[in-house]
Amino acid sequence: MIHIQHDDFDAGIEIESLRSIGSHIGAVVSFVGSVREFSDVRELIALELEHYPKMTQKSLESIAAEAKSRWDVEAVKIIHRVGRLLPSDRIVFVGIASRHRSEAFLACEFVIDVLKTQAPFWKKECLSSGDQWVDAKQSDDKKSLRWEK
Amino acid sequence: MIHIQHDDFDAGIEIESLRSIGSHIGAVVSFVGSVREFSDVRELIALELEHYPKMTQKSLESIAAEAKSRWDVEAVKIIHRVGRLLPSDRIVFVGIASRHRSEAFLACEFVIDVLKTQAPFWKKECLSSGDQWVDAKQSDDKKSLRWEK
Amino acid sequence: MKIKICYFAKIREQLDVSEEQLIFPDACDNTERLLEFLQARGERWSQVFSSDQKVLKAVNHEIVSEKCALNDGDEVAFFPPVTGG
Amino acid sequence: MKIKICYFAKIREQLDVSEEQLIFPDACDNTERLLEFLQARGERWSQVFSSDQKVLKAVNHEIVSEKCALNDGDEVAFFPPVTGG
Repeated sequence: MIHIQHDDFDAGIEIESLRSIGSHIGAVVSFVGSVREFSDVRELIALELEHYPKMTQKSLESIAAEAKSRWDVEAVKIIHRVGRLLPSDRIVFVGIASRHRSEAFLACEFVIDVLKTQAPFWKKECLSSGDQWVDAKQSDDKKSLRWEK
Repeated sequence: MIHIQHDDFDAGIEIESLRSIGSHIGAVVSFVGSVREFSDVRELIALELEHYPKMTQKSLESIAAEAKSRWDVEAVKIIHRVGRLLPSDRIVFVGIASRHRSEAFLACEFVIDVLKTQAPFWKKECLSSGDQWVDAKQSDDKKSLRWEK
Repeated sequence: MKIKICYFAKIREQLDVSEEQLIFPDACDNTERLLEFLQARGERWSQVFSSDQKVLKAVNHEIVSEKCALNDGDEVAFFPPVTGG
Repeated sequence: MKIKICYFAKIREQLDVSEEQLIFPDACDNTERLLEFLQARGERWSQVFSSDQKVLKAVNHEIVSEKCALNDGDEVAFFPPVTGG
């Protein structure tokens, strides 16, 4: 259940689809990431999301599979948008369906943390002052490292 | 942003409403809890959710306020249904809007963990063999205790 | 002093009462005294309030775990461990 | 042997190439040799691949951090640390 797409998504529909897996699903935990506007110094006009098409699907599938192997969860859904996005646009959805909530929280945070350091997406900010590639954040590396066994 | 209601809710609308707080919101983490059917021994016909009306709102408001005081989150939304629910029905929504994701994950799990041991709701299962009050789970006590300072 | 008492869930069913107004001697001004008073009502009451069954109490809509002072007009509630969410 | 090389994001812009087919001597059968080969192309290339700038590589769509053997038909990609999500 991996989708890489230009189109927008509807988190409500995704959550319902995860819930509808069966009446043994007690918990759905989801994460929706949005394009943040930088209010202080610079003005964000748009975000360009580049990816490596032949690798992206495989990379997200492997992260989802790892989440399912580590925790007792029933389903992992990942949607990641690519192309040109505007401030406040949805970028990414991660949804986990499970019997119990703890596993869903862990798996959801794991997926987004690892996606941020492993999946081949790159953000370029279109600012009023010109374009600029986003630098990887050390804090993201740290969050991802927490999950290393 | 606390609602105790008989009516159903729409997680998608809630997430959008949390996102629309502003373009500084980078993350919305949400939890949707559903009525689980017990496939093995007994058949669940319905769940009756009783609560203590004068205390419930106050109790959830205090949990939400505690979450906001502990983590840098912008908004906490809690919806809890009461009355008669059927298998697979939605019971509870917890949604957190924040600039960054880690805080949203922590606050969301905190709210649902503490709600499960502090908020005055009681579940009664209507089974084919008769009605039965649900016993509190030790595992829920443990999860809630993790958050004690 | 006048105390309102509410009972919920299994406790409400066991005692077959959901709420009552109680005129309570002024000297009996804490939850411990109130519990003794209720237990003295008979076997059903003493069983509910002194058995192994865990009973939580709230005073004016806040859960209290220790002995708690009571004042005229207070609302006390007794209920089993909560199971929402 | 024939290797396909892809460049992404900032690396792609710095080198001004998004992909190329490379006929590579059979003896040069690992990513370290390939890097040396690319660096020898000129200043711009040696800067990108030997500067402080972090460059990740993937062989056949899997990120590899160590030296990695290459075979005919492999696809190698170079890109900066990822910033999705």
